[in-house]
Amino acid sequence: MFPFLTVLVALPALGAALLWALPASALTRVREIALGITVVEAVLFVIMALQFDKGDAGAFQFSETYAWIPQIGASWALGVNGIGLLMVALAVILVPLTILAAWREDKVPARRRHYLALVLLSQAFMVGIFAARDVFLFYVLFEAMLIPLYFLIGSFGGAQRRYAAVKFLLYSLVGGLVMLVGVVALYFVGPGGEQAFLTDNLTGTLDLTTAQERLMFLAFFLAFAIKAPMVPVHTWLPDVAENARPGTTALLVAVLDKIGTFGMLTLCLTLFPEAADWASPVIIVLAVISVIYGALLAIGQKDMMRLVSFTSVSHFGIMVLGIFAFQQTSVEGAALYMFNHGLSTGALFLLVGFLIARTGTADVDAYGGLQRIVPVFAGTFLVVGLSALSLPGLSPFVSEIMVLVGAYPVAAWAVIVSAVSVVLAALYILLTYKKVFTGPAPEAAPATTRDLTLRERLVAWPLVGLMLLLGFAPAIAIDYLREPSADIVAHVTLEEADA
Amino acid sequence: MQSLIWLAIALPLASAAVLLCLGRRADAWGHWMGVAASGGAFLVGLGALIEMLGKPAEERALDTTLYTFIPGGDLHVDVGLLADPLSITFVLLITFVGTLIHVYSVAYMEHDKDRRRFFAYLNLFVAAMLLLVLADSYLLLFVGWEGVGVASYLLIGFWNYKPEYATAANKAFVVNRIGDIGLIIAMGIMFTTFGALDFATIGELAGNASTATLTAAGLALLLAACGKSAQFPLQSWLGDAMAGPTPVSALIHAATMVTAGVYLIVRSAPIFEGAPNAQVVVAIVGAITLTLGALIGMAKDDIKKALAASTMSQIGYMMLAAGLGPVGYAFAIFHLITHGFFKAGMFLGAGSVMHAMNDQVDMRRFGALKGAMVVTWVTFGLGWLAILGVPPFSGYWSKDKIIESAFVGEGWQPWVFGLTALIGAGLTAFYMSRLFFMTFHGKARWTDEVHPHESPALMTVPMIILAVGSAFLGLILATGDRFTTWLEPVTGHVEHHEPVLPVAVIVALTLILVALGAVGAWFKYGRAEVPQEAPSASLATITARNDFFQDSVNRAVFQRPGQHVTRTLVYADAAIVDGAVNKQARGWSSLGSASRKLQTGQVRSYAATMLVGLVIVIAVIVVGGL
Amino acid sequence: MNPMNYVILAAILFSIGAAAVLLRRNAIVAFMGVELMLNAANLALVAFSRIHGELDGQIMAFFVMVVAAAEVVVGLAIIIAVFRARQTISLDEPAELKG
Amino acid sequence: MSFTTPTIDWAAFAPIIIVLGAGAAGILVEAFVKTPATRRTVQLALSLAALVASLGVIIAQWAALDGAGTVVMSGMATVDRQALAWMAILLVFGLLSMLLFASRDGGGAFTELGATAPGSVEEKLARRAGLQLTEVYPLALFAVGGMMLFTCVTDLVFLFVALEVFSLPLYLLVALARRRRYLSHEAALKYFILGAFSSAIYLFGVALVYGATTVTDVNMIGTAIVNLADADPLLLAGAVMIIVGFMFKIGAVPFHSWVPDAYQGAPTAVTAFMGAATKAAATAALVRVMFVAFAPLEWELSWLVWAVAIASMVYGTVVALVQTDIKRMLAYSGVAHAGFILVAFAGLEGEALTALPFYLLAYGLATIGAFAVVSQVRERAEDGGVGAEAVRLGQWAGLGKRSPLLAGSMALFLLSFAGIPMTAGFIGKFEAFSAAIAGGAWPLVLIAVLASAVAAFFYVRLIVLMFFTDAPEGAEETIAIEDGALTRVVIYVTAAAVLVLGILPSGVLNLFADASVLLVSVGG
Repeated sequence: MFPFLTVLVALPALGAALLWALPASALTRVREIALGITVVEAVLFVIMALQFDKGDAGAFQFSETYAWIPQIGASWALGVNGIGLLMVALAVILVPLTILAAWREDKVPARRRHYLALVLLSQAFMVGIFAARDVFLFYVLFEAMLIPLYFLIGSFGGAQRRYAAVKFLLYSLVGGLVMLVGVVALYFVGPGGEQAFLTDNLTGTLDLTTAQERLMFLAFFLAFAIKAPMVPVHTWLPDVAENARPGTTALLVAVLDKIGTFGMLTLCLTLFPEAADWASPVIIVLAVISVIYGALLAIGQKDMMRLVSFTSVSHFGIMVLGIFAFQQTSVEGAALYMFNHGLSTGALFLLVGFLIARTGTADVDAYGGLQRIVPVFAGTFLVVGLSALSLPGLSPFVSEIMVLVGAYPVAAWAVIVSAVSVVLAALYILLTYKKVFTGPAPEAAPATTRDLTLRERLVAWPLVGLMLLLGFAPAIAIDYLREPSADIVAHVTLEEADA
Repeated sequence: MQSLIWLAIALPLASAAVLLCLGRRADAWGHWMGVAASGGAFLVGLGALIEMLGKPAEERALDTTLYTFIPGGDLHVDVGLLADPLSITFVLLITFVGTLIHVYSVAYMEHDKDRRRFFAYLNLFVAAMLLLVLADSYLLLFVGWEGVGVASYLLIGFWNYKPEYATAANKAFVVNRIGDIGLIIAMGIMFTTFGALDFATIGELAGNASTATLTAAGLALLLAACGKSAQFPLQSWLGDAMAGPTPVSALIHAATMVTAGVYLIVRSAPIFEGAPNAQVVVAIVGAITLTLGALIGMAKDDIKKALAASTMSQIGYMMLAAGLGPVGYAFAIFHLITHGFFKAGMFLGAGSVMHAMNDQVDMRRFGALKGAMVVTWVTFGLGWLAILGVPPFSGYWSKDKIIESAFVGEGWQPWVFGLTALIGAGLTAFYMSRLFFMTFHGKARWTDEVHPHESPALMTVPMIILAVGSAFLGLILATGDRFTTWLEPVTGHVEHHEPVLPVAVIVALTLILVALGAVGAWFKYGRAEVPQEAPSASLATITARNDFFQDSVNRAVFQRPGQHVTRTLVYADAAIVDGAVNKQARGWSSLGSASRKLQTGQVRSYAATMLVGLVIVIAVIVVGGL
Repeated sequence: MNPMNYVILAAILFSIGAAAVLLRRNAIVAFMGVELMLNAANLALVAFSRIHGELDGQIMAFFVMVVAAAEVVVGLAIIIAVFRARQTISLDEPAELKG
Repeated sequence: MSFTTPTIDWAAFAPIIIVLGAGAAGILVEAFVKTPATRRTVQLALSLAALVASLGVIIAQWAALDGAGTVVMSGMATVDRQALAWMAILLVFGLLSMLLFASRDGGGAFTELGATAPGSVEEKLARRAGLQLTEVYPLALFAVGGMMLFTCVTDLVFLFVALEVFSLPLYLLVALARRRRYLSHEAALKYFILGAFSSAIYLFGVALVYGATTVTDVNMIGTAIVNLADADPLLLAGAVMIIVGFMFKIGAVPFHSWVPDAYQGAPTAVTAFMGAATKAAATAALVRVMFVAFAPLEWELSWLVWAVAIASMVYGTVVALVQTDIKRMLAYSGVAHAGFILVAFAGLEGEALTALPFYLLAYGLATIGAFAVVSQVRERAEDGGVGAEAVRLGQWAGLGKRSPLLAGSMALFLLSFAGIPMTAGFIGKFEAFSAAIAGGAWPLVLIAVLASAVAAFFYVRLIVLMFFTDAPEGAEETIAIEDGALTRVVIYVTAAAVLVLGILPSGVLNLFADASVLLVSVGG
């Protein structure tokens, strides 16, 4: 069979290499080349996705397993189940849009080349991570991905970008390194051998003492909690969001941070179910704190990028709540939320980016009355904003309600407290909309305020379209998630029954 | 047509989508498409009604599954539309009144350059509202529920270049969302208890659930209803919502959306049946709101705000009725229908007046308009008679029944609820008459630049149709208990209960109070001079004028502390959560600066370090090894 | 005499040598301290050789002496180079490399 | 008492003999080839040829060895695959360093005439005469040869000889910097005094162990210790002193003091060689001593390993945080790495035998590469010529723009030091941690990862400077970037190696896995 996943990983990586190798004379076309690569990637993905057997969404498909470093038990093993497929889809969808969004960001072609190459490199890592069927491979990509991101944040962006980049890297590294201890330990507690890290060989076969399992769970969880910014290890995100380029932030929050929840879902729960069960009360408390805390802080922000990043903290809290409620519906909801949040927040960051591109500031107080000047922009922003507050008809709603309703049977109090966030979400989105778009039009409309351009529409509207599609027909996505979620829940509950 | 009822939603939804997507290109004809979409939906509803009337009563309900919405493992939700007498009643109300208001808006919004967008929003609202009432599960209902919320937000803030209008829109949405928490929790409870969210399953299984569970679910639903229907304590948004164009007030904030709470309670009858305590709370909320609304209505000089207060009060009646249980469900809906007609009619009338008076809303600058706008006067007058409950106009048939039902029961409840409803009728008569007389009678207190004139036919025709409905609909539907029988498959058949007072006494008392109220108003506002500026007034009046200081209370209790919390958290996040990490990082650096002093540069000290290290190691290992 | 005493003597010599390195500022003297330490080790080797009743330790001592001689050559070369440059062989003087 | 003349398997020693022989031949070249330029060419060719030949012999021996090895000189040395692997690593380091030694960037790394005083008339004359210090080639060859010997010797006294054979040339090399000669002298003096001091400690330890066990052969020591009834303080003290001798060479706290000063003061090419090779050689010897001779003392000595490992990681890391001199920062990073190396010793698991060669190879390559990069960034002298290396951190600001390949390579080396995946350093770290966790030392590993996280900060800081900070005004005038062909070759080769070892380490790991059996080990 055609090695779809390896090609999907290799293509953008080679693309990045190609961009760096381009002669100076070809640099003017660098955007088109980069975009072309991502479009080819997307087409390949679609061809693959069409062959995905929905009826068997719980199983890894398009599996490839090659020996990589057999001495330490690592394989180049890729494969996606329904959840992985959706996550790869997210990466494949958002990267070309980000490239398109950044079309006019750099005046110097050489800088443009670096930016695009780094974006392509990140895409390769993202696809690889979501498709990894080997814990070691997952870890390697998980950590290696920090590097392009680090350069993306540190080289392109606002005044404090260096601080933000270092902060991002160090936070992630602390988590990643602690996880490394867990990964290493996995080799010794697991079956060992040349395929010691293959998830198939690890899932359900680990025979750990309680203490071992808990420690390893915590090692993995810490890394994922930092990535999926959970309070109190979230503070890197607002700084990054404020200082990185909106496109970078969009990729980071919309796709990359999902690795945190993805890891919790596919590694923490399946490898260490008993420990997950043991830790779940505390994690649910943390999740609920994230939900409310993030929302309250979002309300208190003046910088729109920071604001959106705090909303993400809140939303990630809901995902984590769904994951650690261990209910079929809540887990499905969380998995779906990972995808939907990517669409919604990605679009929101990119739109704020378009605003910044016009006026150079993300400060809400610098704006006002834009609806009359740029009605299409305002409308698009409003729809995307409403998706962020989980309005029915737009996809995040379905996932949020699935988490809240699904988690209710086991964590009623958590759901009730989290439900307060629907009010807070209304506040932070609508207050922002009000400040930026309503009110009297500014006296002299700045020359830079032009309505959404064709290019910008091409960026924002596909996302809006997807949100609407999945808002009205979420079954399209849920069909991919049901079986994997059921498998995951079965793991945890089986262990519970054993205990 | 019953199985094609989805068309009723699809038509306005498609129209809204087209209008929004095409933008200015649809400016020329967009409004008419909006009207057509709404009208089409009405025809679909009418067809369904005719089809249903042809069937025996117990076979009238039809649940059509369109497609699977959430095909989860545990939670399965379909996009299913339930066309039963209750929902079709709503469909007809929404589409009929809605279409009239669409037509009215064509003229009313003629000079607004964003008229097309306005129609898109109106269509969006109609679609969402129809989804709300046709949904066969709480989840799908919630979709419509939020949909009308957002349509309401968009329409209230239609002129959001005025900051206070934008604020009003936000307020409406946010307060509604507080109610939504209730619906989410209710769904959580239902999913936990019944494993499903559709009405059929829940109706079937509700009997098995514990009272405590049902009470919790009922109270959560009530919270939702309070938000949407502007019931105490979530009533504060409705008055501000009058910022929207008047047709919006007529359609959304009088006739349809605000009644969704009542619909929710009635639809959740199986839950409330097992939760008598929750029912009582519903009734209490209704009673409080109806009084509160009436009191506020008496003090408002803004014609739209007075009408809004009246709406609140009338919905209080409906809530009260819904809280009485099966005995009141049908009357709650009945009143909802008649109220939809007469209140929409009066709002359109108010719009017509504003149209004539250069968008002024202060009734103290109105007066004597009956001469200038006869049609408006007459149609408004019919609505006025209807809301007063003067026989044989519509309101009489519905409201009187509610008052009667309120007197049914045992213990303190019939007396409290009954008397509240009774006195409310008197108050209603007073404030509505005050409104009517201040606007149309007495002396003209117009500002200089206004030249009142009758509105164009596009506006008056809908008003006339609604006025006809206000006059006769009640009579038609009440004759032979047609309406209650029609609803029986949903609300259940109830044996007639005797009120604690004889019916004749109740009717008589009601009429007397209404007459007193109206006459009192005539003397104070019809015959007597009305000052152009609001006179300084008693504390009670000021309290009512200020909506019982609800905004101040909200500000003091929620907004200010909330802002403080937010500000504190923003600070704490930077100083403590982030600060701890930064301090820790600085700690490492200081540790480094301190440690590097050990590297003195003196080779002899290096040797000493080595030797000391060696000696310690040997000491520990040798001594430890012995 | 108990050959173990030689070992003790060796230990004492070793300590004296180490003390010289730690306490003497003059590079040559410090270096002599190092040589003393090496010779202490030699003494210990020889003493143990005697205790064990074999020759290995004594042969080792010869190896060490050769190596120590080589070390002296290198050491003095460096010390002389430093002296040429700075006109001093104080160990404390060059202390620019620190921290 | 009768002597049996030991039979010496010369063939087994061939790689070492080639290198040391070439060193001796180099001395003759010094004597007979008069023109400095020719001499340099001849020396370089001779050195490279010797190293390559030696490497070739090792490959041949490796292929010929069949799991077993050769015991040479009645057990005084053992040429097994473990030793061959280390030798190969050292030869690679030697080859790369030799290219750096030969590089003429900024006038070359070495002074014209070591005997002249800095700033003296003689120095100027020597410079004008175009003299070149070509003795460095034989010196380096002796050092490499001594180190190779160090990895295969299994007799403690012979080890001492090997130790001195490679240390003495290094002391001299450190003193021979072309620029900043005062610092170079100071570094050499300190390195020498402390080196000699630690040699003496080591030797006294040998004497004590000999006293306690009657033998100096590592294998026999192991057996003897097993047979000893209870812990002999003489033996313990001796063992500690021996290990301390090696820890000194590795640069572990508190025996690390020479590292920052020597690294900073030495000519950068020598620092590169020293940083990579000394650590590797000392680790190789420590492996043999720990795994064979003192394995029975594992329990007693584990305390030492843990304490020193933690101290090295923490101290090296926190002090590196506040360094402003790049060479010194890398030196402290080396101290921290000494700690990571010791982590692999925890538990004395067999995994360490694969992990350590890989770790040292990864570390050494990155070290040589990093110092090679350092040698390319120069201050401009007042006369406009190229001056000393620009080692203050601030001077590297904006390097990424001026020379992306150079800065990119440096970033790669730094990331490898930090143990970021896809670099050799990560696999090395992974292997080292694996060995420790196999030995149950996960708390030690946890401390190690936390130290790595803190350490990442200073590596990253340099990357921030190079890539995210704009060069200050006039940097072009004050900072010159050299483009020496030989150095660039070294940089790119090491960078590529770091990447390849990070992404496809399988082949090399296989080699080291084959090498992970010690021919001579306790009980077998």
